[in-house]
Amino acid sequence: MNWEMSKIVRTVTDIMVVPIIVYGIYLIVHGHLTPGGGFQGGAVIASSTALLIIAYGSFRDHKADLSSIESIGLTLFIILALLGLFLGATMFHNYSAGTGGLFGGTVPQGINPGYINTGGTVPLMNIMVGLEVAAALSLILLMMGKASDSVEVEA
Amino acid sequence: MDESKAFVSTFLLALFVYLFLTLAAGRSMIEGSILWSVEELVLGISIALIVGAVGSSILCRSGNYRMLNPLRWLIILVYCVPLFVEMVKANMDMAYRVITGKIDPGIVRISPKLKTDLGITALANSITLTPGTLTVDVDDETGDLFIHWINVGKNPTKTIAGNFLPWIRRFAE
Amino acid sequence: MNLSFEFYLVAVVFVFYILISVLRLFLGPTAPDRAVALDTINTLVVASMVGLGAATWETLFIDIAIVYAILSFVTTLYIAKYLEGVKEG
Amino acid sequence: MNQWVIALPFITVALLISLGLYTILFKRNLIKMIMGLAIIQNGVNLFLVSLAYREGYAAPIWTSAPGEDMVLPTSHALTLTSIVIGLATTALMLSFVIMLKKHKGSVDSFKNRRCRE
Amino acid sequence: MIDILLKDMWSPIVFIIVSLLTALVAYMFYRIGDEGYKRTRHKGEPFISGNMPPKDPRMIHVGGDNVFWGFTHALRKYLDPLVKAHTGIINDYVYWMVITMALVLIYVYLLI
Amino acid sequence: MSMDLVSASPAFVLGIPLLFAFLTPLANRVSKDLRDAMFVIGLLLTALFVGIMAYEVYTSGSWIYVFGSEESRPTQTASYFRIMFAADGFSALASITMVITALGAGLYSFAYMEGNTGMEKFYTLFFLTLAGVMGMVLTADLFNLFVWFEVTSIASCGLVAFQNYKVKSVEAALKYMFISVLGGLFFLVSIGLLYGEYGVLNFFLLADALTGGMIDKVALSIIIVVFAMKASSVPMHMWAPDVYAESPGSVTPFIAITSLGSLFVLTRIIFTLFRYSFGVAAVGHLLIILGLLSMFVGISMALKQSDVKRLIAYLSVSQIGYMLMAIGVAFATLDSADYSSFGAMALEGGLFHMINDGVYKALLFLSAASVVYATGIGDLNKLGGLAHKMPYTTMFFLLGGLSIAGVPPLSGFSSKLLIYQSVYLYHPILAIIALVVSIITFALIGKIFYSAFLGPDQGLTRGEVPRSMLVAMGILTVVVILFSLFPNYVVAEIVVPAVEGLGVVA
Amino acid sequence: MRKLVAFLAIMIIFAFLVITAVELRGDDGGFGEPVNTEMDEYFLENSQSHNQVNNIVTAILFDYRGLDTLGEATVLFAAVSGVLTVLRKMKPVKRGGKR
Amino acid sequence: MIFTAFLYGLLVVSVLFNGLGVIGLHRFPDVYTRLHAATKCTTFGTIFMTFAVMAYSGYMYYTNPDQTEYLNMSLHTLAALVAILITNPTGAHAIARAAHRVGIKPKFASVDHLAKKEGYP
Amino acid sequence: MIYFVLQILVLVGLVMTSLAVILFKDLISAAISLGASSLILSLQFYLLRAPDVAIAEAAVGAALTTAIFIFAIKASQREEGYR
Repeated sequence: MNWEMSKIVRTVTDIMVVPIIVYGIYLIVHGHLTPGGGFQGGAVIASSTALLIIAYGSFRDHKADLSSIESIGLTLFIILALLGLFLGATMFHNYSAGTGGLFGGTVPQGINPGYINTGGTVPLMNIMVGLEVAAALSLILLMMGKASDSVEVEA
Repeated sequence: MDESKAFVSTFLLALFVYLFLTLAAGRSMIEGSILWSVEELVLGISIALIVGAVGSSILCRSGNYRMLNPLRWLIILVYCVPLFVEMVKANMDMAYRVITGKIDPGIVRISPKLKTDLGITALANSITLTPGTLTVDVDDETGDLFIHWINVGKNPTKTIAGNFLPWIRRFAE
Repeated sequence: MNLSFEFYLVAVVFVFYILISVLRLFLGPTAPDRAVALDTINTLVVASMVGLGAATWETLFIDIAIVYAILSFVTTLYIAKYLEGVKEG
Repeated sequence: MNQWVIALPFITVALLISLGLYTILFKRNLIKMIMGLAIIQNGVNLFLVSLAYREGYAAPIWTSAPGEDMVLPTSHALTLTSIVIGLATTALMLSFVIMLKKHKGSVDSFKNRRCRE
Repeated sequence: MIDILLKDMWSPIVFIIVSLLTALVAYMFYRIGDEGYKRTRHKGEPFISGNMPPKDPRMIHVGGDNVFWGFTHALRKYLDPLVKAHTGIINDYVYWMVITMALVLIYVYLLI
Repeated sequence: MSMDLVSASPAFVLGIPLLFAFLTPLANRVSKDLRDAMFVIGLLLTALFVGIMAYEVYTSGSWIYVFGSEESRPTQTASYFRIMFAADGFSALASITMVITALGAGLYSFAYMEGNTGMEKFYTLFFLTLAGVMGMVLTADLFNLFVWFEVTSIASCGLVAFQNYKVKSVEAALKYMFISVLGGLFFLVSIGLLYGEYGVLNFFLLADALTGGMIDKVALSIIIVVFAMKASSVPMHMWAPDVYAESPGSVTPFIAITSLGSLFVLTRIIFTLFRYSFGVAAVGHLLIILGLLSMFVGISMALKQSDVKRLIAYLSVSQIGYMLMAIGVAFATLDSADYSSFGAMALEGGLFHMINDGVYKALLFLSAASVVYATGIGDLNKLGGLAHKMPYTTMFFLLGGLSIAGVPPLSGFSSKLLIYQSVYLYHPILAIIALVVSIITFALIGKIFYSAFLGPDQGLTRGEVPRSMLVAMGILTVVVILFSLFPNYVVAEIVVPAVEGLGVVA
Repeated sequence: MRKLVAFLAIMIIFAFLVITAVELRGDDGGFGEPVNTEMDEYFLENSQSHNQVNNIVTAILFDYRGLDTLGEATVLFAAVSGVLTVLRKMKPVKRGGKR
Repeated sequence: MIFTAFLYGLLVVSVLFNGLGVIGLHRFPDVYTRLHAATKCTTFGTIFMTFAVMAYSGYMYYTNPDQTEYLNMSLHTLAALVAILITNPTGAHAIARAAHRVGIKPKFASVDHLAKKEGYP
Repeated sequence: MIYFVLQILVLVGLVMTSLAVILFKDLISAAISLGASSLILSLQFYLLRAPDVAIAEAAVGAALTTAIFIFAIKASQREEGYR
């Protein structure tokens, strides 16, 4: 599928990509308040890649960069998890909830409107997983899109 | 110069979308109001910076910075009114055709003579939403639109696009 | 003012419409027809989601409708682009 | 009898799983078989979410929730995991199929039997 | 000594010692054999059904399928259907799994 | 700052391979040497933490590691709602098996995979498979088990299809993937059933809650079938020969170890979850039937093979049968006095056979891979006379082969002896069948040895395989010899704690 | 014959699934009325005090069952590695013989 | 009371137009005309649905201004509306173009300028 | 009660679309049906009060799965026939 779609589709794609990315990031960083989180937001961001691939046919090959982003996201995720272990508790312990640092606020019990500065490690992990998922799904789409174009190869 | 323009426009769009989505949610800056909290604003600005860096080459691919003028956005908002009126008419017409089944379709060519991609797109989408017409294809060089018209009449360019063209020229050209 | 029941009723009607559109999915002689049916289902699903969100007073559910409205577009484009490249009898 | 009506979502799950199994066993096209797997995945996801449902309760999110009664959250988390796993497996299997096709092969499972006996 | 025996039955140390002793005894028997024995012309050459051995030593080797040919040939009535069941088709793999699952479900339902 | 490395070793056993897997693509961008060095370091670190965990288990008893709570060893019921790892004798045994094989296969891969592109993906997938297997055998949570099950399946499928220029590899990977995903979905159904009925996912809480009703029966049946399938038990074994024969030679033992891991998991599930609520005899009989079928069909199919790796694959299927039979006998006698007289011995034999099987099968597969590496041929009809040029490989193969055939004094004999004795007391026929299968296994090893290594030199190869491959096989050989020489020690120190870890002390 | 057996097997599995679907949770509940909700109630009550998180599903995903999420991300990572592996450029490596 | 009636009116219009769209989907003879029905009517119906929700939640915010989530809901519904308005016609255009390129001719067409375009299948 | 009716209607739609996946010989139509099936499944998740899952299913099941299926069909063949 290495040809461009019509001008209308391309223009709409250009306009839509930035709001879609922002919406995906919104889903990620509000993951601890509203439905959403790393996976959903990452998938939405990856759908912007899908839009670009489909509208322009060929997309510049960011394979190595995307792979690095994926690795960095996962590495930071597991390091965040292991930090709980090194800080005296166990792996995946939420050590920064309610301590007042980054995302370290406290929430009132029960129903509340939701404050962004809460959650401890949970929003951070959300962001890392979001990075990973967005990069991974984009990579899958890129690879499969490229593979669907090429002709048969002899072994 | 162009790069900074592109960055600024992308930044503004991203910030606008983010602030729009988080308006009236969570703790507010002033107790009881609908505004954002300080953390939210900081987060929004940093996100907009990132998105501006990543997405500026996509949003401003055409190199058209006319939309940075706020007046044009106002015109778009005003344009919604005639569009809505046209849509009401269109749907009355559509209801009539669905119920009676009287159709006389055909594909016609119109030449709106618009220059920018945004204008062509806006026109095409408006046409698709309104009286018995549907954009099938677009000529990439001349910007001519091919319209599937459910009840073919005379002078297609004027009949189909006549109401929209002045508005679109105003905000997109 | 509580219009929950009315919104529910409207949603039921929309879901009923979806079922009718699924019929077109079955019947549609060509693949573009089926794509049209899918498009219709998309729009109807968004509409019923918005209605249900209002019915239960959960703002969160509107977010899903937004995701839907965006992503159904991607699906439609993929199908359309595939069909563009294929000749049909 | 009442129990049969109430258990309708679960019965739908059983139906979906059977439909998927039917597709896998009786269709020869590999892509169609993977679609059968996707149907089974849908059924299993529906099953997991149905387990969590409580009549008249709200979504398990405290942000502006209508009340304190919430449906069970655990199986939502399980289902999320399962959905992503489903996507990953589907993508990998489809790329295997693409590779098989590229080796001047076919996507018919009866033709792809070079390893046997 | 009991401790190093596997369930009072088996000890590799003892086994190795015993086998070494046996080898020693065999060697002693070998030593008292006839010293004056000589190899004749055909001793040590392969015997293939009375045919003359081929000139090229590579041809002497017996390939994999021929090693237990008689055994597998005698068992062919049992082996051939078994081999035929291994079709290499994915549908069949799933088929066997589903059938096993159905049988196990019935078995567990009936017997427990 | 009270980091308790020993308590946290189960987390590290899982975390180290994962961390290195994630770092490998980054290291590849820096330099190739760093990537290779990280591969070795990661394997050695994993082995180190497995050692720490096993040492702690054997010296001061087992414990449970809770993820995410304040304290690592649980003191309250609420901790059981979180995911936990069981660090007991059983998981120590299993992870020791895994890590030995991983070390052997990993070191072997260096020279064997030379010349392939995209090696960082190979290392990544290798680490991921290792992490998945470790998670599978360590976890004490049903859904977590499912997740690591999928990780193992997907990563090992990637490994199988690594040589994507071979169409057979891709095909085998697709088959393996397809059937594992289907099995995983059925497993998920049974998890859903148990969760829906009892509301918990932890093994220990679930074991207390189970009542033995209809739901439990269906869930148990599905779990048994799925894990027997992954362990390549007949009649769901058909993927195994394809995958073992077509995967890159250096990782074949590692892929075989994933099916052994499934067997470990099956053992743990039936012994901890289902032992209190079921007619255990019937389930034991089911396992015995599966085991007998595996032994017999596996060895029969092996008779007809002419490809060396495929033949060994069928041998491994028949070996799985031994373990299934031993576990089945142990489980069948669990409710009666027979357990203390011979059931425990059957369980010990089965577990001992598992660790033996992992090691000597790895040795066999690696030496078969050496043959393929040196000659480029896997067909037994064309091979011959390799012993002249490859003396070490011949020796390694002979050692592994005699061990798998159960020839005294090698390790395979010790474990098989335990199985024969106990199974004979349960029913003599079973022992006789096992003996017959063992004899045919010996004959088949003789067939490979004769047709590939003996005979006049055919000039198929120039010389021995590279030294690093020999070192890798040498490590495994040393382990086999150690297990052969000190079986009593191994049984007393490793296998008996494992039996205790299953919670079935007689 | 083969098709008949397969069909029968599917029907048996379907029957067992339906029976379990109806039997699930016995007479106390069914669809929409779960029993034995101790674990979930614990999560519902404590996620705010433990993690300061409003969205309980996220709290479960990243704290109570964080290892599952790590595994899930790992699955995706493995799948991407697999896709990259399978779809990379094919370059056969010759083995063996008289090199 | 009047406001409730207004909301009822919006809902009825929405149901009506969506129904028309679905009926048109079955009644029209070919892809293009079906697209007319499906896109226009359902978009229009959905617009009215979102209007109803926006009016409803806006009214609730108006009556109790301290409950900001009502306003939030209204805004998010507006976002959904904008997304629908941008994507739906574009999707319809893509499908129509694909159908024409595939070679599906419009039934009963009196004119077809596109068919004469050069270099077109 | 009306909620239950809603769920039943959605479930019927789900089964219908899944059946369509099986019945179509044209793979692209089957992929479209699978997309519709995911869509309706997501609506059911929505009704079961699982917004997180609904978003994930919408993003993953409806958009990305369909996309990769279409890529695979493009790379292989469109008809289900035995080739």
